[in-house]
Amino acid sequence: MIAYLGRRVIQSVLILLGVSLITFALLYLLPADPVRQIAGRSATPETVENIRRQLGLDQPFFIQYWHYLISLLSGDLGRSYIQRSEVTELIISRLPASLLLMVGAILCELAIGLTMGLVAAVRRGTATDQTLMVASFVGVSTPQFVVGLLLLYVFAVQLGWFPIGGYGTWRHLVLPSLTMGILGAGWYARMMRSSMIDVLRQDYMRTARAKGLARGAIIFRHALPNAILPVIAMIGIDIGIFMGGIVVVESVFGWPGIGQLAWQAIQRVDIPIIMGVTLVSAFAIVLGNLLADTVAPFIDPRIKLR
Amino acid sequence: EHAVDPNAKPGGAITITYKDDVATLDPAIGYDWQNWSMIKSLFDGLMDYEPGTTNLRPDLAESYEIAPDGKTFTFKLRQGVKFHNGREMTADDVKYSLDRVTNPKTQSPGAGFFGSIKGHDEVAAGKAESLSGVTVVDPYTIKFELTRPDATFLHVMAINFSHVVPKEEVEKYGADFGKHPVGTGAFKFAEWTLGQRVVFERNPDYWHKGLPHLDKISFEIGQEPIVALLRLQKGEIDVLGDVIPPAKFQEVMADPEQKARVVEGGQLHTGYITMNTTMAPFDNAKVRQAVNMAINKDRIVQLINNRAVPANQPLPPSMPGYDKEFKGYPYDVAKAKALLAEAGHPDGFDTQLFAMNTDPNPRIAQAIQQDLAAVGIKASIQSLAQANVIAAGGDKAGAPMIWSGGMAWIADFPDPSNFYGPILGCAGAVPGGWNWSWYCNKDLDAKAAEADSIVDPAKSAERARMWSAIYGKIMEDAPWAPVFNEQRFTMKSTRMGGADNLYVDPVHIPINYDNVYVTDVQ
Amino acid sequence: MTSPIAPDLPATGRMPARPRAGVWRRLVKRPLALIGLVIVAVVVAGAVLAPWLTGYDPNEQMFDGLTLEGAPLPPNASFWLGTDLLGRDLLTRILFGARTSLIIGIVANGVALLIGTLVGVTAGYFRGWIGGALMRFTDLMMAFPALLLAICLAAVLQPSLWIVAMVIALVNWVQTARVIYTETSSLAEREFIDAERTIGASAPRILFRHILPHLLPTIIVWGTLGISTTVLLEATLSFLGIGVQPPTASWGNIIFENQTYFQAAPWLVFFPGAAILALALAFNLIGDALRDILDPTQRGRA
Amino acid sequence: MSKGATSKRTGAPAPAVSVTAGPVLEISDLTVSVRGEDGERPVVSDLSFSLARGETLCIAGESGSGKSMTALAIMQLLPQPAARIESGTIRLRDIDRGDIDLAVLDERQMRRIRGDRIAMIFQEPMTSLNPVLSIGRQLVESIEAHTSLSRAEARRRAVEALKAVRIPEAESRLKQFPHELSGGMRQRVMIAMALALKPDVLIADEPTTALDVTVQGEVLELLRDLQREHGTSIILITHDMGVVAEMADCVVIMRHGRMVEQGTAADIFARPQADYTRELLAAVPRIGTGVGRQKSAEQKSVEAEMPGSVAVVNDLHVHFDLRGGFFGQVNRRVHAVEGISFSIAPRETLALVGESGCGKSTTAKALAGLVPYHGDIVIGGRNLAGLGRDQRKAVRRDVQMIFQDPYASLDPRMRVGDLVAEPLLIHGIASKEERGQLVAALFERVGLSADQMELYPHEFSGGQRQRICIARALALRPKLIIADESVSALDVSVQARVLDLLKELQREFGIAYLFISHDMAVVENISDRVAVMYLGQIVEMGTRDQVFSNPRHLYTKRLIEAVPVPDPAKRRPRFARLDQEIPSPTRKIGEDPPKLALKDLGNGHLVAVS
Ligand SMILES: Nc1ncnc2c1ncn2[C@@H]1O[C@H](COP(=O)(O)OP(=O)(O)OP(=O)(O)O)[C@@H](O)[C@H]1O
Ligand SMILES: Nc1ncnc2c1ncn2[C@@H]1O[C@H](COP(=O)(O)OP(=O)(O)OP(=O)(O)O)[C@@H](O)[C@H]1O
Ligand SMILES: [Mg+2]
Ligand SMILES: [Mg+2]
Repeated sequence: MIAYLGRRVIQSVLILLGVSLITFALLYLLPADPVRQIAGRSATPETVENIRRQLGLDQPFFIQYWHYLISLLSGDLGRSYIQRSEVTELIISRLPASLLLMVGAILCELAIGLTMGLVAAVRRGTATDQTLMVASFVGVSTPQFVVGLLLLYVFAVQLGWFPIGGYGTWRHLVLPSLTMGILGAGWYARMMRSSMIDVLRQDYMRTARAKGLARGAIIFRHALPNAILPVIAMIGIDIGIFMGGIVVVESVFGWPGIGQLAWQAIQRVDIPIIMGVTLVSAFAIVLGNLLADTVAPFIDPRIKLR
Repeated sequence: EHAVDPNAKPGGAITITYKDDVATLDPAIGYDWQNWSMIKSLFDGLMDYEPGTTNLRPDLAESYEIAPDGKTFTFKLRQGVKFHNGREMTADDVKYSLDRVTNPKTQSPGAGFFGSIKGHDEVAAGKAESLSGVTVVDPYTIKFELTRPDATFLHVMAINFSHVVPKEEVEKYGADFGKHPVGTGAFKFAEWTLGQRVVFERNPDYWHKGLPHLDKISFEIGQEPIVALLRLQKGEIDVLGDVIPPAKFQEVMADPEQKARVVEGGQLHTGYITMNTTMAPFDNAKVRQAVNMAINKDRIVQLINNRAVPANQPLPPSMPGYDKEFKGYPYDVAKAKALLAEAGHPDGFDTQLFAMNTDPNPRIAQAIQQDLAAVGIKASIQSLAQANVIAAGGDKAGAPMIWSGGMAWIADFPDPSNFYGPILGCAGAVPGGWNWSWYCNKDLDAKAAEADSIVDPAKSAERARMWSAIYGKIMEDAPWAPVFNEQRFTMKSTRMGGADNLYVDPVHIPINYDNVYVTDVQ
Repeated sequence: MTSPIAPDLPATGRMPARPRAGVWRRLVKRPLALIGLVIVAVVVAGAVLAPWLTGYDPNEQMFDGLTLEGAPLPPNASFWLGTDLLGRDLLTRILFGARTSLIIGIVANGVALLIGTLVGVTAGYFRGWIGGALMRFTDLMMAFPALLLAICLAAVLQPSLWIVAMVIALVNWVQTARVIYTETSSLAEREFIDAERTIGASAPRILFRHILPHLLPTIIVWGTLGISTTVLLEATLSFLGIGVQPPTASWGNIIFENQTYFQAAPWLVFFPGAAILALALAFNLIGDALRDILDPTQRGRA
Repeated sequence: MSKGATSKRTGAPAPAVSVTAGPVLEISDLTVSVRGEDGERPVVSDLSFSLARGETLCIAGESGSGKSMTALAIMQLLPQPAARIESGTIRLRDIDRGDIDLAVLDERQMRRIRGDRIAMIFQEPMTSLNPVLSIGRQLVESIEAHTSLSRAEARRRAVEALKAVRIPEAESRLKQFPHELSGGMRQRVMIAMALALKPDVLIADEPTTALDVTVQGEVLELLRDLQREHGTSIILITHDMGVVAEMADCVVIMRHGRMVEQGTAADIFARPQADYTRELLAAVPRIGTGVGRQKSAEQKSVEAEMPGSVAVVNDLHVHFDLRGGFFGQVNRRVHAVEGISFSIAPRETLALVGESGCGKSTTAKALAGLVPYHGDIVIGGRNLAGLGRDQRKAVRRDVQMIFQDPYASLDPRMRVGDLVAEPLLIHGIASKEERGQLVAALFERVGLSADQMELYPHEFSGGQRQRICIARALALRPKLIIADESVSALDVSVQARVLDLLKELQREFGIAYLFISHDMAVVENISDRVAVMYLGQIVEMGTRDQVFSNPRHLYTKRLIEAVPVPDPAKRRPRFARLDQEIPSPTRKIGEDPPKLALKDLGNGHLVAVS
């Protein structure tokens, strides 16, 4: 176990290095000059060059990357070009909110998606099944902005059950998590249905029935753990997809997460922030996958940590 | 001290929302419309404007003197003004602040405004640490020597970049001063929860007795304007920091109760199309004039729910030097076609139109595109992030046409010269510059310098006439097609009090924090 | 041609009496699949025949398409689905937008699925360094937040429809690859694959004839869900100015341009949204039916 | 459901057995049909029999005759939605509630019967346990489902059940997962699970088919023990007449979904009435009867060493490396095959026998090129090690393999006709039409009809599937066929036919066989020479006669002893049970297993000396 984790950590570090190099290269190639933005519209060309020199942006690519890596080692992600603050500080201040939202969203997607998938698989071919599958597609196909605003109108403005955006208590968390969860739930519902149908065909399901177990026990104890395996792997993958939705949802609900930070940084080509957010997300994704892979053997004892 | 609204009641707290993060509150660095007026409430400069107007008046300075040659300015400072940390502000602080903002290490986007001060070039080049033209005569007197007469200098002393900062605090926080601002302003900084909230508190020691009225202002950050409007409608917040979302504008204006809470006003803004005068076919003035005639400005104004007025010259109507008589180019498709034919493009040509990607700019670009198509010009749209458009504009071979919306010129200070230098003068027509039409007319540069050397306030009308002439000449060459001047619509809660012009203050966007008040305090 | 190696058994064998019912014939016999096929046909026909189906130009901003205050018009007799914020006919734009969205939803999504499947299958079947290298690369790609990667890629390259399609394909194959990899590695352990190898089946044959059909259910699930996802991803990219450039319509960018108006002008979001949903659902219906038809253990199921 | 069926039941002939108590289960006029692409067809028709308390009823019959379907119908577990009970009644005699017709019970009511009153052990022990739940959990839950025992009590009961099926260290096994147990152990767990609730009826569907002889002996003994202790009635489905003779009180013979004959075991074996029964009994391979091949007497063992050998294996080693440690380095190794040598001459059948896990399949896979190996494999005079890819492909064509599990070795998504045609296609033999005819001929040759070419593997019974595999192996007319437990899953008559077929093909085309089996009777029947494997090494090798009439190694003796005799009169008293599993071939790196030396006892009869 320790050995396995050790190996995975080394692998993860290599992956993060790769991510940083590729992102750095892409940003380097970007057709926008951050220095001009820093220097402002009244700056003379000399001032611009001066600032470029100070930021080390006149250096060749690999030297720049090398410097970046060196400071990365001490946890320094550089200073934002636009906000002028430590990227590390900016990210740390916003990370908890995003993580919270992510956890909330994952719980929502799992709760909604798995239930839908399970019911659909068990009632395969019936009207319930069809309805649920259409619903899952509606979830996947509706832009999150619209979902978010709709939920906000109904549950916050009209019914007043939840606050109109903001951050702090669990009541603030409900609507944003739900908004993000509805999209993911569609995916999980489909995956779950598919894998559940497969499991229901297995010999051991017949054994379970032959033992005279109750329907609930058959489905939840025998089928679910087997069917959920591919879904677990999906959670690891999911974290990467999250970044897309988090931007929209955070801004609709005024959620102070890194999605908003990333969005503003992209708009203004604030390279240190983009780099930082990418690395942090990559880290989260790698961690998520590691977690998924580590949890899998506990659900399926046949899987060995390799 | 200046007059204070007699109806104002002291006390109370208000909440304002913004979509975007507050970047920094360092006066040497902050340069977007959002933190611009926030900084103005935390810091003071030697000069300021009367609330709700563009009229200059002394602020930290009690009085000033201009030498007859217009090259020496001497300011007498107000005594007993204290920084939020309790120390008294003196002339040394003023000098320190200017040395700091011009020092390249500060990386201030406003350093260029101080180009006329003696010694600026040495400091900018890193050869000197201190501006030789700024002298502390005594703790309450400071003298500026300029290399040339500069009529805009008093405005420069009113912009944020020249606001006074205490050395010890700057050194304490270093690069993070922008997150821990300490100034002399009406409000002092209280709290900053990154990504969520910035809170200002009344400065009890503010030199201007009776100001500010409010005890506390909370800026809530990161909320979609459409949601912020919902909260405003529910009475949860007091002022919408961002513009009223276009999707909701008509709903608001159709409801008399809500409409009553919207204040409309002009602003020092012009939206325009630049044409790269160094690129064929826009190197031909006839083509540029044709473009000017091809644009249906009324239709574009209609598209943005009539939230602007059509423009025919670079300067906005509320700017001194605006030429009311000037008729500009009429909307005339036939004439435009004829001009194009004269220029050798009877069948039009293909080109590109760059625009920023936030609503409503892509829409406006599409309207322009259709207008151009009507005279045969086939423009493909490049709708990009702000930074990319700016990069393309600063590249001589980058962008044939740019719609300026979203990045457009909101004046730094209410002076006609502010629309010239970096965006129409030769100085801006350099790689990385902001003169996206690459228009460089040495003649006009000379005329502009001449106008700006008229320092005597008594001759300001003459100076304005000179600027009108300059812009008139520019319009003949037509490097731009001015499209509209945006109007401001600020929406507030019912409890907000104060004159309307405080809510559309031309230099304080969205509102003048120092002078507004709430009506529901005892 | 008789081969000397062929067993010289008495050739008394009869040819099978029952002709195989073609996949297509079995597909159209299922009502749900038929609905799906009809929807796809309608969308494709709409996209192809768009210029002849409406009297409007998709990019023409009509004077009578806006109110005096600049508000779009709701559905009415002359504009069946209403107009958009520039006074253009929404129906026409949706018809023309189908072209873009079909390319993104089917071509880009299809390419992503193809790459994902190829990488996943190859890595899952060939252990050793090829599989290892492919999977490490997949892990690397997966570690990128998808949207950020798309944005960076699209910004570096010049935006155009095909570039956007390519970027979407490049970003979206990863998850599929991961899932397919896991399934392939377990399939490769199955005995019938060994059996194929003993009769001398080549690797491509095993991969395409024997492993691929088993992956079909997964591929169908990911493929159909991918339609909505990619169409909306294209819109996000457009929104950031790195997608399809205006005034070219796509279902996604019609929604994104107008999503803030979903209360003031709901038709602007509803109709293109319904179009995306219908397309995705149609493919799902076809996919579901195909999966059952191609899965012999499901024969006899209605 | 037809009403007529019920009334006819009373007229059904009562079983000729005289077991004291009345019948617990009575089936009358059961018809089960399966819906296919072209309508429904019955797979069990008008089946009637009854099961008395404490009795063992064996259902025998050829593969595909509907044995499993009958069992599943009783349990109401027919494959959905394809199969259904069309008519008939299944009466369970209940002391408290009188008769219940299981055929009309709904799922809820049926749930109370299953496991509690009727339990079932399935044909596939490997896949019938839930892989993600511990043994304990699976046992305890079925106890909890039908009793109101506390968790601790249920656990105690579970341990008891495990002890009853003679699982060593029962207590600690509860925490183990199915994949950690061998096939035999798993089957014992299945039995424990079925018996934990002391059901009235136990249905065991080929419970030993997948197990090797020694384990089979143990399991059968176990069933008998348990029946003695609890008085359970057992329906034992099998095609092994040896098992029938050993176990049955009463026998039902089925064919094509219909009952052919019914009677006591003694009657059936001594005085079979139906032709089919006689045929079936005649087909049963009997050990020591010498009905083997006439030729074997004059065959000399030297023949094997001749240069004309189809295959020569010399010092074959197959290791599986197990990874562990920080960098995933190899730290343990499975010595699956540890230095074996043999050769096979044309027209010769070499049988490889031994317990489960001794390395038989691995040897076969090495020969078929499916696992990397050390040592030499020479086929048709060419050493595989020195060949390029194309040449290897050509050589490989001469070696074909028939796998242990016919279902697993056929791609379930291909039509069987295509599967059989595939080797021809790959090697570019014959045109499309000719291929069709060749395949049809192959089908008929292995006893299937050409019509069935259009079906998919899951639509066949186990035995039919195996015939498909044989047809497939034959398609290339190989010089050597490796048959890995290929007939174990077949019913006797088919087995006999397949064995005949194999022999016939051998005569005709000179095919050599490497015949892997745990059924010593079959081995004796078909083989020329026999090699006995134990823990990856050969412990005894010689001609059939040498090994069977003069077994020298202890292990060989044990194997022969374990074979059930197909004669109820000659029931063995008790079979000595082995409660542990066989030793593991897995060792740490560097710890190589000791190498056994083979001694020639004359005429090529090799025996390991330790
Ligand atoms: N799921 C199914 N769908 C269609 N036909 C089936 C299915 N399962 C079994 N059959 C058919 O039902 C018939 C009876 O099969 P059954 O499994 O009862 O045979 P069996 O006597 O148990 O044979 P074996 O000894 O090989 O297990 C066979 O002809 C088989 O082809
Ligand atoms: N891929 C593998 N990796 C690790 N160990 C393996 C592998 N394949 C087989 N083994 C081990 O090698 C040994 C020999 O297995 P093999 O399948 O050859 O046995 P067998 O004699 O055919 O048994 P059975 O009668 O049960 O089929 C067993 O201990 C088995 O667990
Ligand atoms: Mg069976
Ligand atoms: Mg084996």
